Amino acid sequence: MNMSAVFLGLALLLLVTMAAGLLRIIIGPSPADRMMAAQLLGTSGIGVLVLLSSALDMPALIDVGLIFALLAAVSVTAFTRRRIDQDPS
Amino acid sequence: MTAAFLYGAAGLLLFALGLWSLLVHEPLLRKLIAFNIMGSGVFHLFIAVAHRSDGSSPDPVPHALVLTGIVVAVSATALALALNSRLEEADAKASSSKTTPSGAPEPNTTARTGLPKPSSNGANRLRWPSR
Amino acid sequence: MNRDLSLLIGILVSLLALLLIWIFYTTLAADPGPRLAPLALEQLPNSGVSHPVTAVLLNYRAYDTLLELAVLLAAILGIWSLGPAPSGFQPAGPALTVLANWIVPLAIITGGYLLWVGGHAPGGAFQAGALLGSAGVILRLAGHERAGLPNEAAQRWLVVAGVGLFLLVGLLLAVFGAGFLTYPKASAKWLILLIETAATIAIGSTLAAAYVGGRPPLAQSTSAASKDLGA
Amino acid sequence: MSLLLFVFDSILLLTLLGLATAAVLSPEPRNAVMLFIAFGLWLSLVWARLGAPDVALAEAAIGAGIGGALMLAAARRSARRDNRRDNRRDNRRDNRRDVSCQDAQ
Repeated sequence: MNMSAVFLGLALLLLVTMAAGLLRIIIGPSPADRMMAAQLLGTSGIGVLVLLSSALDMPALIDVGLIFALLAAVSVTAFTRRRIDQDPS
Repeated sequence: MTAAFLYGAAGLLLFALGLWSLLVHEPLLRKLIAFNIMGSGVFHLFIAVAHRSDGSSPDPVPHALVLTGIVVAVSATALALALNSRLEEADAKASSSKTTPSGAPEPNTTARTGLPKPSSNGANRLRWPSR
Repeated sequence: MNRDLSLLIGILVSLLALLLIWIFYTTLAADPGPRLAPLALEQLPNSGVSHPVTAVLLNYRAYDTLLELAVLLAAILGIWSLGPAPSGFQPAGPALTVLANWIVPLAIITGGYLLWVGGHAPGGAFQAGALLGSAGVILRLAGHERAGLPNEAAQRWLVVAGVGLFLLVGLLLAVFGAGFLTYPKASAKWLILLIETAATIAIGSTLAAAYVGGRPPLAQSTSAASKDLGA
Repeated sequence: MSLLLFVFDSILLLTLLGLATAAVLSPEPRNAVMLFIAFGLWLSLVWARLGAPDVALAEAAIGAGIGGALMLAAARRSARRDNRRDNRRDNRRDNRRDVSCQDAQ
């Protein structure tokens, strides 16, 4: 059994857990639940990317994971910020 | 062959889903999401056609086309959202001058006459249904 | 929209999807015709870069990229012509300030890395520009009204930098070289890097300005004065 | 290996299509936008799987960064306006009810 198959199997496992987390985005009662679920999926997505980069032998996929890690905060910040003329609600 | 067909067929399904939503749903934001999903379907097809299952390096030409396509799609989305926010502003201005202070019995017939009709008509169609 | 009509449209669209999938299947099953890929890979040593996608974007199909930058310029001009930008965000609290202080320089460094690496590995002007644009988004969310961009006059220069430099190089090559955007082999690498740098700056500032969503707000001190002048 | 890849492909594509359907069918603007952001994440996994790291990089930078932020801003605006309009309509309905009550009396 070679290493890339092991990595691919692990990526598959992570993908299944991501699919389970997806349910929280679809049914999650409040918008905050959905946002948190999206953040969680982003983190597991980085894991899948790193595993795929070993399994498919594409080192550039690590850069994709790097960008995800760097920009993970953007959407959650955009979700919480209020404008100047807007009452906090 | 199999992977290319699977991903290409999924891209075509995404395209059809986006097209359906674009035609059926009225609010502009939903139309924009549908439009972006439609575009993703097309990108899917391109990348699937470029993919080689025998492990050789994929065709770079569709990749470059999709790369430009993604940036153009996001700039078009930004322009559409800016247009939408102007329309909403105009709509809010119109409706704030339309609504009489609370307590007036018939807000509909008293103040509507002074308003330019087309703008209020056009703005109504962009609203999100409140359901 | 009533229910029957949307159902009808749904049926029609799914028929269209089935037709398209059938066409796609038969096309894939048929014998593949000649592709552009072998030609692109074969000419790679002459293109000045060793990554095929960058070679396609900036050498073989440089017209596409030039016109794509023109589309971005048209979009930002459209956004600016709609009027002044909406109000900015409330000033950031301590956590967000620290976050922005860390992420923005990191995003700029990563953008520079992607730009440089684009010559021989995946990366390039678009990815770097998108990353710079996202850094602008973070700055605006943290309370910076112009998303980290300079004043309006300088922003106009930044936004046209990509198309301007691209056209300038193309025209110079047309006059003194082999033809419009036909790079001489010796200097191709540096010309491509120059154009890509300008394109990165243009794409980044265009996307950040598009997020601001209107004509750039004036600096705080002058805005009151200009309002007086306008009135 | 190829069977593993096939299972990976089918799970990826099924969840992708499910996400797109949910995003398209969701009537609430903010939910639709968040589903769309997750859709962008899934899409960049697809590009990674198909051997297009350039496209995956661009999709990651745009989908997670500027695209999501743009759409979230628009969605919040429309959600707020809907609230306002609902309040206004409720007020109007109350007024009308008051009037009809007076008429009945």
